[in-house]
Amino acid sequence: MACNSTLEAALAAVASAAKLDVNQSAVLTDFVCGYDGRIGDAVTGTNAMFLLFSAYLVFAMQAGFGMLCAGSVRAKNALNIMLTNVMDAAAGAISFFVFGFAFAFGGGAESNAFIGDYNFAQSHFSADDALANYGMWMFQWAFAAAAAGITSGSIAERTQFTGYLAYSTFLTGFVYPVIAHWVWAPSGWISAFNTGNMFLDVGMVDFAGSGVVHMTGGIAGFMGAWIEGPRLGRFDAKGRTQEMKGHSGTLVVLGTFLLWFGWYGFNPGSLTAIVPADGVLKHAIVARAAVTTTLSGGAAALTTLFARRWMTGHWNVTDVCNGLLGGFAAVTAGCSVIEPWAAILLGFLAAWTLIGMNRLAERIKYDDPLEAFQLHGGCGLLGVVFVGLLAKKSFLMEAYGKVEGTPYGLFYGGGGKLLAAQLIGAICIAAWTAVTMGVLFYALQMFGLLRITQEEEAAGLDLTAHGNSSYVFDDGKGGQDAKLLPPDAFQAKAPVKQGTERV
Amino acid sequence: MGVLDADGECFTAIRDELVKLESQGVNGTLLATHLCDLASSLVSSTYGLNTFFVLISAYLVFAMQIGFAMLCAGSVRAKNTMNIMLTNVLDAAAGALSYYLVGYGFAYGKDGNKFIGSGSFAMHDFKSDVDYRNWIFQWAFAAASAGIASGSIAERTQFTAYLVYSTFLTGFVYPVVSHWVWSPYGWLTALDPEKEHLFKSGMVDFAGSGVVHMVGGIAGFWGAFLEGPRLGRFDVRGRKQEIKGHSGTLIVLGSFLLWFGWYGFNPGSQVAIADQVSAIIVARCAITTTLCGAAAAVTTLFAKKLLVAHWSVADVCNGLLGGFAAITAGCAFVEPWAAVLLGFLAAWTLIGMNALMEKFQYDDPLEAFQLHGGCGLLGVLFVGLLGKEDYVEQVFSRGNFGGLFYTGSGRLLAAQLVGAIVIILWTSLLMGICFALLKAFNLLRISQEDEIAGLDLTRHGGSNYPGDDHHPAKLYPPTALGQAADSNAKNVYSSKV
Amino acid sequence: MGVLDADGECFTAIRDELVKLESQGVNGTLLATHLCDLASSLVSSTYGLNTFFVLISAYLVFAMQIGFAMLCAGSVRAKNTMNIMLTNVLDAAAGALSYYLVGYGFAYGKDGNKFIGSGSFAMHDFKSDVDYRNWIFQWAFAAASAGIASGSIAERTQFTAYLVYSTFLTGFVYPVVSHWVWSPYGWLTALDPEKEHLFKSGMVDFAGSGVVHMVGGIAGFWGAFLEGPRLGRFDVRGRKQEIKGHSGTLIVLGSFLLWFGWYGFNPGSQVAIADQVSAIIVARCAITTTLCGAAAAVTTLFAKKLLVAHWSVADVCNGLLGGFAAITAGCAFVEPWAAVLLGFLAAWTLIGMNALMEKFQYDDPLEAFQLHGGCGLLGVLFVGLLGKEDYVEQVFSRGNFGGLFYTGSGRLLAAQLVGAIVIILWTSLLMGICFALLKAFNLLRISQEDEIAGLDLTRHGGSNYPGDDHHPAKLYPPTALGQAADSNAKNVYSSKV
Repeated sequence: MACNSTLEAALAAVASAAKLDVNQSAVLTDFVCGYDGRIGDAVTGTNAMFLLFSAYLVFAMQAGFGMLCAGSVRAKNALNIMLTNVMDAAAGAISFFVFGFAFAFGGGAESNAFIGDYNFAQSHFSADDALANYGMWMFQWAFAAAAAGITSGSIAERTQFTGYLAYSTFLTGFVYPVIAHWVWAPSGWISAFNTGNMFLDVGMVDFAGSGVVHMTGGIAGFMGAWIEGPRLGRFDAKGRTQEMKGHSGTLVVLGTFLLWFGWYGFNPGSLTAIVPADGVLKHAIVARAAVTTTLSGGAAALTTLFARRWMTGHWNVTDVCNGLLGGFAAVTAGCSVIEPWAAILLGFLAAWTLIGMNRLAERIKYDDPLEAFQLHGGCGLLGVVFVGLLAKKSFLMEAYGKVEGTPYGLFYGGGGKLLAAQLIGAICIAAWTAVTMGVLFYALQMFGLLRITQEEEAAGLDLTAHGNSSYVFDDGKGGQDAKLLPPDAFQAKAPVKQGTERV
Repeated sequence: MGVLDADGECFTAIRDELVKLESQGVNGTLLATHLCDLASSLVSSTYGLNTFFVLISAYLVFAMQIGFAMLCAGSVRAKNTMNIMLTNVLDAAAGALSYYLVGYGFAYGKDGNKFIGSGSFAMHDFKSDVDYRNWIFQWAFAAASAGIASGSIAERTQFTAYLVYSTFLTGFVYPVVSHWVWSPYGWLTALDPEKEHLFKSGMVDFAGSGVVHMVGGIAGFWGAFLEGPRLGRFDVRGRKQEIKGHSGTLIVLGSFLLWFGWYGFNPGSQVAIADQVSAIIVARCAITTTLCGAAAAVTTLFAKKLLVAHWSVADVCNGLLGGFAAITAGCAFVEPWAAVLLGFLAAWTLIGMNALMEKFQYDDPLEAFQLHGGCGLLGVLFVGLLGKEDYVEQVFSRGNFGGLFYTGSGRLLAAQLVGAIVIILWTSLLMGICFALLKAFNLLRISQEDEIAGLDLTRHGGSNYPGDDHHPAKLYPPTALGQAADSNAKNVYSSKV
Repeated sequence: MGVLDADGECFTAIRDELVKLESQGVNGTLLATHLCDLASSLVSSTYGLNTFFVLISAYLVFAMQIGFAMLCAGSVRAKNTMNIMLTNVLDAAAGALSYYLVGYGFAYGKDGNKFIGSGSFAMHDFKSDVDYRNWIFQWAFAAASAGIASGSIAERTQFTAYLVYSTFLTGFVYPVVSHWVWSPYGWLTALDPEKEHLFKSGMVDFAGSGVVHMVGGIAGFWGAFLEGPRLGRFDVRGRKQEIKGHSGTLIVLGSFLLWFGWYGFNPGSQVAIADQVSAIIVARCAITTTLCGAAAAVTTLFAKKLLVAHWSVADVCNGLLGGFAAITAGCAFVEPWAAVLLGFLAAWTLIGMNALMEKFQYDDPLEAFQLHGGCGLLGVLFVGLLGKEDYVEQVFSRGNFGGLFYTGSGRLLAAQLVGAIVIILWTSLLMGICFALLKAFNLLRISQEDEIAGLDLTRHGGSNYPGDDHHPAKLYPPTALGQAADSNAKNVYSSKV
């Protein structure tokens, strides 16, 4: 499409045919050739805006995690967990800036198959390189923060803040970026974008990160929660589960809704561009990803609603919220490559996966205040595998630029190669995360940096580690002030009559 | 757009001309290819931009569900919060499924008639991106409509009843109304310059004061009317008793989120921004929406100060939302000063409706009928009076109709009136029957015992705000944690209880 | 854009040439039409994209009002929450009306002089979407400025005083400052490559560390200073007493929403994205904003751990916001590493300012003056030191000025200093007088009785969080509900109290 010398010659010939003089001929050439740049500008602007606003939406998920976590824990630990959510984004930004992004995407196609090694601290920023520009950093940072946010839910209410800082930095700075490199970088060993050396002819298809983000976060959380053990009182002396309710259903719903809102950046945004450079109508894929995301979440919510009603006799809003999120975590891998009806099926399966995982966790006395491992780990795995079964060929070709002959979903007759790639990818993600994070959590445990003392746990982290309570009540009749002033301070004036005085 | 629409044709037409120059040494094919490549990349950029706009607008409209949930939660008593928030989650979640299966087909299916659409059920014939993006956008609207109704019947309705009416509303009642007004095939619509319109005008409802707000509000009215007021809302002598919501903070949070989402609802309803005319319309919608809501809020502030001597934040929030509900029909068609005027009127409409409904002992915890029904109706009629002819022409690409005060002709006003009346009748009939049937089968209202105990306890398995009574001290013998821990824990807890 | 701007001319010029081809049997008019269609579609599409960007950014800036409301509500005691949230609603709502009537005219009216704008009052001469979209964007900024100030004077100010100063601030004080710096006609501005600039440089304040944050912070300072600290904030010996906000959850929610909205505030201030340079600037603003806030939050976390031995979430949130307030001036001009450095400095600035203000027994419930005033000033000066010459040229299309450490010239620093000083003087003078007058007429501070009882009870008609004491059992005789109901109700309630 570029305006080259052949084209300019053609224009000059037109000019001479029309008997134009030199100046007029130049006007014509400039006019036509000028389009290249101007249309390029419009395309660049649209794509830049799409990427950035998707990043902002993904960031909004931090607000959602913050509220969901706060509502799901007891009031005495609310400040603690919200601080971890703030730091997932803030401390995560620093560590992802300095090395995380370089480990994940540095070096583009030149880096090795296991880890990136270039562009630390954005030292080799390039506006033209799709993998080294600022917009891409914003988008990937928001993802890294989400992974850390998942983990902090699993270990809530009983973890030292120092322990949190250590694992969070390690996860966002190293463990997660390496996985992102494998699956999403052009040189990653299992990446579907690795055109030079395609694993099983197809690579692992994890569009927005059911495996890369959700399984990583969930499994990291599992290792932490497993090593430190359940909260005091979660299982009684005979091993029966005791309900430990979060302190506010309102915050759970608020957080869930904000996550839903943000997921529209997470899934559709993962196309990272909405105007094609290669003629494929990307905007169609983006819109379809939004549709499948919505339907999977909706189906999971509804399934959970009736399943829990049937099992417990209640219409339970927090379970519905968790089911909804399970549906989202599942559809994240395949949102661009499955059909809408398959998304509904996936949502249905995700709801039952979560219910089953919760049963299992109870059986093995695993305590996860946010159900983060069950939800993100379990439904995330389901989503990764599901792509191997029901990825549609034409969608795969659109979204990933695959050519004719690519393996696709088993049930569509695309052979087992994609399913195999998905399974191998899932196993490697699980193994890598379990080993690295397991070692870290175990080391923290050894050095007495992981779990708080029983006294602290009973009193609540907010009081012991944060010197405060999230909720300071006053009685509306003076409260703190009255105590500080001499009792006769107000005697000169008439006593207050509540509500009678209006100004 | 002309040539830009038809990429293939562009190529043929241009090439045919340029090839004639080949004898002069012009490489006509190359030139034509280049020019048509440019055209097609511009087209795809435009497509991408419009899709992006529609999607972001849909996300903002979805954010209104967060707003509804928080507003509703704050406006009811603590004992019923889980119930109402669950309905808000399901408005979006279950609404997605019913809108997927049937709703979208009834509304925009291409094989329908003037009255109802058909086809596109379960997306079976979805092809282009336009279908997908439209679905997302319209689904968010359907959810909003159901969200409005759930406010009216809060605190006293069985959950089964909610499931039934909500599915019926998003799956059938609302889609049919949106087919009339927003599908180019509908009998009320002002779209499609080629066809005959009602009174040579058609009903003009840009973002749904009638289609969404009136439908939701009136559906809520029938539910609330048929089940009667909450226990204790009117005392034995029929005097109103204040039943306050449990959290002003949540009311403000919800109102702000609704305000935020309304920028998707109103400006987004242009569903295109990649051309100058659309861009102007979108920006104007944003302005009129802001000014109308603002004027309504300020009017309510001072009106309530005069009437009840308080600066009341919950009333200001409702006034604000009343302004938004009113401007929704005309945001693209009225001038900024008219938006301010409309906001002023909307505030008084809401105050008047509230006073009236109190007379009738009608109880609506969220004032949803008064707000969305009353101010929505005001907004629909207002366009008939002050819809500017030029602006109407910008949107519909056909001129010669507009508000009474600009054109001197009452055709648009008449169409608005007919539309409003038909919407009222249709919604009343269907939702009235639906709620009456529920009532007849005893599925509508909860028992008095349940109402006093609160829905959260009786239907949802516990309180929304459990106290901290799960602390380990109860599960272990006092000595288990050591003396220090124990006394520590006791201090903390005793100060909290 | 050249030919593209003038569609009609494009057509004439190109057609005249191409029509000459008709002699060769070629349809030159068709060719010309095609080219000019392309040109106008492209212009349209670019317009649309920029409008979209500005509008969405404005919505995000508006979302900061939600953030302010939640942050303020969480930072005050429960008894004053309705009051402060009402001020936040009105910052946006009443602010819209005053900005519509006069504010925008003073700031960007085209008939003004170097000191103040004129024209465009009540949008009377608005024509294009550019006017509309600018208005929405600038209104959201004006509301933010007023929102900052309302934090400083929380918990002890009469509502009338709030209405007066807020209207004055958004209607006059803030618009004049924004005219100086952001209108191409202003005397301090660095815009418009054609004109003479202060010190051949002009003040560089990309998104308003000075224009918005310092103005809001300093306005708040005068209010808080003149009315004095809250009762009980300093004891009889002048030692500070902690007065804790009632909800850490709301503080975190508010901070997150502000962070979210800041992505409209800073990157959005480029007000264009439809060209490659703008796209780069916008993305750079997003990353510097993120890194500066993050560095400030991390610094505060460890600093507070050292100083007070707690991991304090409210302090981390404030530190975060301090970082954002600081980077606002320079987000487009500093490198990412410099943003990290600035965040570090901002955290210490805030800590220092807080210590200093405690010495002076200055009480600011939201730390608004320390945060927005102090860190805002830091940010303005920082650009004078570390604004990169290339980046400045990208934004202003004129080179040869930049930060001291890059260029070795202090011209920009001098302009920043002069700008900061003038902003301080102007705001202090006008807002000082405004608050002093309010105080003189006894309209500023509430009475001690009211302060102890809380504003919600005395001015806003009740508590923000009413308990569930409105239950119907009180209104009916015990037998009215039947025996079963009664006993049920009793059980439920007794377990709740």
